[in-house]
Amino acid sequence: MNQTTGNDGSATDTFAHVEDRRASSGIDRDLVNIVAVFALSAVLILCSRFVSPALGSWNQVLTILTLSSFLIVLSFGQGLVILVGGLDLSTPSLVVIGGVLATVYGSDGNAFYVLPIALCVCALIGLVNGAGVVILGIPPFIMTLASSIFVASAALGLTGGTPRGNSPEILAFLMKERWLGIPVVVYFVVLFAIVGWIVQSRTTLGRRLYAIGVNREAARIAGIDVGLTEAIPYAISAACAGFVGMMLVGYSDGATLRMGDSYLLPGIAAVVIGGSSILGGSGSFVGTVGGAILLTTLGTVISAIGLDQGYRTIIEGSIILVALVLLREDLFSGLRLRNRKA
Amino acid sequence: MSYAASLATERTSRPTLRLKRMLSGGAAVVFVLYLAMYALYAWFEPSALSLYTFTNLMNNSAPLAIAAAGETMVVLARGFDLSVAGVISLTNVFMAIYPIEGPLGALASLAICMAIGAAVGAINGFLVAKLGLQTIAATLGTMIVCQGLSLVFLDAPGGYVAQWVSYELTDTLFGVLPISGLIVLAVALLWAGFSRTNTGLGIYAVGADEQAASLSGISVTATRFAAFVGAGILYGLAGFMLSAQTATGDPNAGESFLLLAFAAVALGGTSLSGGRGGILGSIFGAGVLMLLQKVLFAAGVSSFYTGMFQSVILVAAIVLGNLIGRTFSKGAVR
Amino acid sequence: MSEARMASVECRGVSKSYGATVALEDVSISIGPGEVHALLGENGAGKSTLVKVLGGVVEPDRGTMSLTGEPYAPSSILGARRCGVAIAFQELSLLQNLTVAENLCLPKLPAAKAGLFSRGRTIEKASQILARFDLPLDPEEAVGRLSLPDRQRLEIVRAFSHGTRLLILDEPTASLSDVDWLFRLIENARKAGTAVLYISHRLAEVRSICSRATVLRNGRSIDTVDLAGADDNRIFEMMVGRSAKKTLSTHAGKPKSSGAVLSVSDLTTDILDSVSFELKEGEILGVAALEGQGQRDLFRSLVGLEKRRSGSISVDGKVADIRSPKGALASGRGMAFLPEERKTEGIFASLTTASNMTLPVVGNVASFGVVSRSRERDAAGETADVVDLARRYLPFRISDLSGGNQQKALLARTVMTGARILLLFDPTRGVDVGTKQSIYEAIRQFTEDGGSVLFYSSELPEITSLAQRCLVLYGGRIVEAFEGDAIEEQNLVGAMIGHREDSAASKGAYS
Amino acid sequence: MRLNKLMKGAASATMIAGLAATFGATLAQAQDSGSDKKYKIYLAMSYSGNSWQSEAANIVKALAKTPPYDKQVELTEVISGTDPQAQISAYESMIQAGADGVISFPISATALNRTIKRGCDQGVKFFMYDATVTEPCAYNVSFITAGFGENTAQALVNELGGKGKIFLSRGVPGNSVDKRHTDGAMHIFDQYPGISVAAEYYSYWDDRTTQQETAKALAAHPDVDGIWAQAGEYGAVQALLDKGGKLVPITGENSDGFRLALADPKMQDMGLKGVSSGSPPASAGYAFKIMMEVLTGKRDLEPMNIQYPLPWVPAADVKLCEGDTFENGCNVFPSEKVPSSFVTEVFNPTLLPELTLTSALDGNPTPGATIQPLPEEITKAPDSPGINCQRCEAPENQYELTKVKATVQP
Repeated sequence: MNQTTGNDGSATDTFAHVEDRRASSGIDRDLVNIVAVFALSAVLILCSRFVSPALGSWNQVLTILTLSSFLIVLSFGQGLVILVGGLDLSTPSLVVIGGVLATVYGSDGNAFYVLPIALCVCALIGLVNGAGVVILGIPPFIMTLASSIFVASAALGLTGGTPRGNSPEILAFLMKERWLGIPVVVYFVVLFAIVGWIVQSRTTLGRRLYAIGVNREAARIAGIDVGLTEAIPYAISAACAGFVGMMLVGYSDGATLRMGDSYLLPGIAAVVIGGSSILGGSGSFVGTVGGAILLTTLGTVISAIGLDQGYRTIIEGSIILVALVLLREDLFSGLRLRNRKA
Repeated sequence: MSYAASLATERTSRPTLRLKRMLSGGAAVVFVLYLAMYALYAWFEPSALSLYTFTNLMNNSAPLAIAAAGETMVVLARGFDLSVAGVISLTNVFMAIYPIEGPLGALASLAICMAIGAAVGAINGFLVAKLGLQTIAATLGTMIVCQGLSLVFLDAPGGYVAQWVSYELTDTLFGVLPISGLIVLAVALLWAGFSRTNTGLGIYAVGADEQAASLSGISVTATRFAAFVGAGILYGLAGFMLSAQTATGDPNAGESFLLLAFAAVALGGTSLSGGRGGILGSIFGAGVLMLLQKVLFAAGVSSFYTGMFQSVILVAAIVLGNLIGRTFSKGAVR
Repeated sequence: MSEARMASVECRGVSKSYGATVALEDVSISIGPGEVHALLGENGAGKSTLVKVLGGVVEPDRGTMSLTGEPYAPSSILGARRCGVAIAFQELSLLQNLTVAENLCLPKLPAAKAGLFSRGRTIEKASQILARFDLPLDPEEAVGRLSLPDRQRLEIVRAFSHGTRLLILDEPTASLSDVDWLFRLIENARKAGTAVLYISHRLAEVRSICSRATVLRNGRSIDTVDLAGADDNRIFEMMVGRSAKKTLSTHAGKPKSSGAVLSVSDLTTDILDSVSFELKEGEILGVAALEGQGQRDLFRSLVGLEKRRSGSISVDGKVADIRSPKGALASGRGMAFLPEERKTEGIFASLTTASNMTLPVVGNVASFGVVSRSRERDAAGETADVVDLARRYLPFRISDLSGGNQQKALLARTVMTGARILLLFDPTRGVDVGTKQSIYEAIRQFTEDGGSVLFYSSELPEITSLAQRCLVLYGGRIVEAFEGDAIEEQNLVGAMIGHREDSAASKGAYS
Repeated sequence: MRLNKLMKGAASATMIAGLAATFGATLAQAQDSGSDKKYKIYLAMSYSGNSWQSEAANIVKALAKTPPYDKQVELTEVISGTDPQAQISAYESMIQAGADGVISFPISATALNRTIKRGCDQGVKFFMYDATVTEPCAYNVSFITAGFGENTAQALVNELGGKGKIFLSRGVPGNSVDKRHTDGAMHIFDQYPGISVAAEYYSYWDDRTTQQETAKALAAHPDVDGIWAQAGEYGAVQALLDKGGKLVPITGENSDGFRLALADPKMQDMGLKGVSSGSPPASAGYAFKIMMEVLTGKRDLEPMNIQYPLPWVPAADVKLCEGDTFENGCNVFPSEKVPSSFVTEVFNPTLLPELTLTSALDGNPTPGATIQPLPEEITKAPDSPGINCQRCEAPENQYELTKVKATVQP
């Protein structure tokens, strides 16, 4: 059979040409989406000059990058969970546990072993989430919500409500110091984004997660250990959330029991705005990073507008909606879906 | 085997089939759970069986039950609707700053609340069904806008809900039937009717397989749109009932409903990936969530242990439901 | 020839393109009343698009259509239905969470009072339809619980219930091994004057029921021929644009060794009943059965997807406790499974073809967990050559490939796992002639290199030409085994319909 | 102790252990009711997740264990979450369980009213601390009406010399306490045309949020001259430190970190000035003691709004405590003893002499301490519509300055 290809070169070539275009338009779409997210952030920063002349500066960019670091780290884990079609609602509590363990046990110069152990504890909690979802078949929504409540209660019992201790020095260094005029955490975030992107898009693990997210049954038949693999994102997500807790400890020198609350929805929103489907199996971490930066930028610009909170909230929501319409996957993929089996 | 003969053998097994379907549906499991928890509650706290306690429990559960019912419509059509929090806040604020007295006033208020919900639902529907945005993202946007609007209208808790609404709707009918319970019942009945319309069936179809639904002649756009509008109307009703209970306005009133509504839906056996479940389960799911606190209180669980117990019981309930469901059924049933 | 009478359906110069992609160009086709007209072409030739244009799913860019002389331009699938045009889709359009009756009556169920539909009348109407088309299904059963063939029948019945003027059947026999029922229905419709557009890769089937055929290639209608006057070679040539090779080769030689690499004894599941057999090194072992006789359970239980009740599976002489496909891969020389449903069990639509192929062994093309793109490309490329899949498709999303190329990629995936035992469930389902040849060649090559293959096919000629031995399943049991020249269609059919069996416990056989 | 609690937590993870504990608890209750009559008091918290909330709860718990209350009180702590529905449900349960008194941090000023009214009708005493309700049958014990907003605003204006760009770091949007504070502050700021509010943001009374929001505002207005903050003020200090450069005058609430910063000469050199004032967790203890006096008949008091004095510690008055309580006028603890988010105003030598640091941190009574009677006189809080009364008028002089005088004229 091999020799028959190319007998009728022209016809097959035309066909191949046709296929080429389709495929390339698919790749373009992902890229366009990511570029669009970052471009929108840039436009927002530039437009913010109209709000205040001090905005749009290099310093503002650094502030945004610093503030978005929490969201970026958090949404990496959340993104992996969403990639396999789950959802992790336990992140706020794990932010707290990470922060509490770091301050309560890690402030006396023994951070070098306390922090890794604390991250492992978080990952273990995440693994319990994963086990509940995979083994017991509990919907991720309920499992992670329940473990969130449990962990928050445990943290309350553990600390009596007031986590004592201060930030370990290493965390203060990460969040507070500057190197060559740029906050250390900005270097960290760039590194994290690259590593995160590699993990999600270039590793065997990432590949398997995509496969499970796209088609769980096919992944099982293809010989992937779906159960174990599906639990891993929950562990990673928990560890990421725990690390965000530590970053917050370094940032403001101490932990409180409610410091994770404001990260739940933005963490999910960053992933979705970054172009991933909430149903799993698509998206890229670079897009998520863009989503996180876009949301943080929006917050920065909004808070500089001199209006009542109500109006500012309305503007914020409207801008999110407009951004979504502009970033609409549909614009690119609507065609693709229909001509797929042409 | 002839057609008629084979059909005859099939028919004999139908009643058992129906029973299996009922038991495998989430509603039955969560209903049993509700009864069991109520029994436990009554055992710890005999006055749980009094009309007064029951009415209070109904009043307390009704807003969440109705909100969860609305959320179910969107979830069935494979979506997430975060705007539930925004609509409840917005309608609650409306009720508190524009009280309209008397039974007719209440009716007018109700209509306006539902209209607000329907309008937000229509915007969601437009963004999702027409523009193709992801449900969770689009409704996040509308939720934030609604919260902003609530703050614009009422910048701190306050205002007074019409007396008629706050007294009559939390009372009992003929001294035995809690009115809020009757309203929840009415929602359940309306749903029973709606699920027997073509649109209602379409929601299940679209939630299960959008492409197949479209090839079967169902308008996916119109169905999605209807699901969001229907959900919005129920959120409006939930906000109305919440106002009746709290008798005042709070621009953040809806926030706590967000996760609870989803939890109630999931607890009620509706699949969060669409196409399977129903609002009856969600209503009992909401009931279980509200009852859980009561049971734990009555059992003397206090302080931070409450949270631990809540989460463990939540998980145990789902696992139990799965087990029962699995025992009685295999394969996908509506 | 047909110009004499008024055509029932007529398409003139229909074109449709998506952006720069031309799906149909200047396609013309004409079907007379009561004619069963075949539409032939390779996967990706534009058949599905033409079907969708005719069915109102997509609107053509140019061209006109007419139905019994009147202009026909449906704006939706419902519009087409109102004109008496209906489609049985290849990728079934049934809703698995709804009942048989609801599926049949969608989107408007028979009304009761106050805008509600009536359950009773829905069931009644569905029962009538089912009875009319002789399909004994329980109208209240959820479609998700039906077997794949029953779902396909339901899809067909639904189309028949709506298509009074034009009936389009897109690969209606893809999962039916018994076509008599369908042909009876088509015959009835034909007699009633309905035009039927019949799409199938099975030329023998097409010949037995259709009078004329229109061939599509690369989105163009090449020609319409009288089937009686065109031999297979000529049709093949029109479809692929080159002359045909022999379509099926004769039996391969004897297996090289007689050592059993896979032995199954007393395998019992919910459906299977004490199945025992051996697969030898270098052997192609066929499984023949009517649908629903347990072949699906057999394959799936071998890789742990179905629960075993009793019995044992030994690979390379060692008892293997296989609980998942992953476990099957790791047992002895390894077993890899090619599943039945390409779309739901096979492909990962949004991943590239290369990634789809390397997925089970992605660790082999990675260092420290990071996948090397070049190594992935090379590895996938080598295997792509084995299954005759053009390397240029490797970086494309697999959903952009035609069904045949997808199937090649999936076969390549099982080969890439390094497993020396392949379990292929209907590997040529719904693929075109050219692809079939490539798949046969790959299977043969694999066994010549010492691999072993267990395969089930719904097409008997495949089994007779490929298999060195053949098992026949009936009612969950192996009722016969044939070897060498004894593998003939007649023998097989005799065993398959279970005439040697006294028990009448037939599950899927229709009287 | 902590480990012990953790172990308990782990144990209760299993259903079996959980049920066992449940039965145990009921049994314990049954035994209790056999002995002498104890007052059944419920501590109804909305949530317990920040230092303020847990300190307030801890001092109530500590007082309940201090003789003679340890023999008179059966205290049950209930945490219902940030959801008004849940707190309503919790109140209902308490009323049903025959509570004698409920001491509570209410989540809403208005939503709980009807439930409270029902409770009052059944003879339950409701004491609200810090946050208030508008139901007249409840006792409100709070500092809210004591003029935090206007006094701190005036102090800031004084520091700024009557002109400059300022930030408002507010609390929770749509919250009545936040609104009262901000209205008071704006009443002052509006009098000074030289003062311009450059940014106004919500900190949710949390250090981290304050720090992040302040950082965002600083990006837009790096040239800010002063910050008026509600709780979370230490975050504002940190945001300024993160940015580098000078500090500016900041008024805020009572976190230990902020007070230490105010007293730190290094910070003062960088430009930090200000006042520490605001919400004292001690009001919970005060409320509890009044409640006990009313219940035990030592005091005859109709439901009313009781004002807790506004803490007021300008930078110059900050004094480090050597021991575990406020002695000799000290009012801040060294950073080794408490986290920076610790709210210092848990002590009051006159009203709550029973308490020490361990009471606030762990809820344990001070060894040897006994409950001391409260001073006879209590301060009635002025009406504040939507905060402590429903259909009422605020007095003309509601924004009158009490702690500070205007040193600059508009």
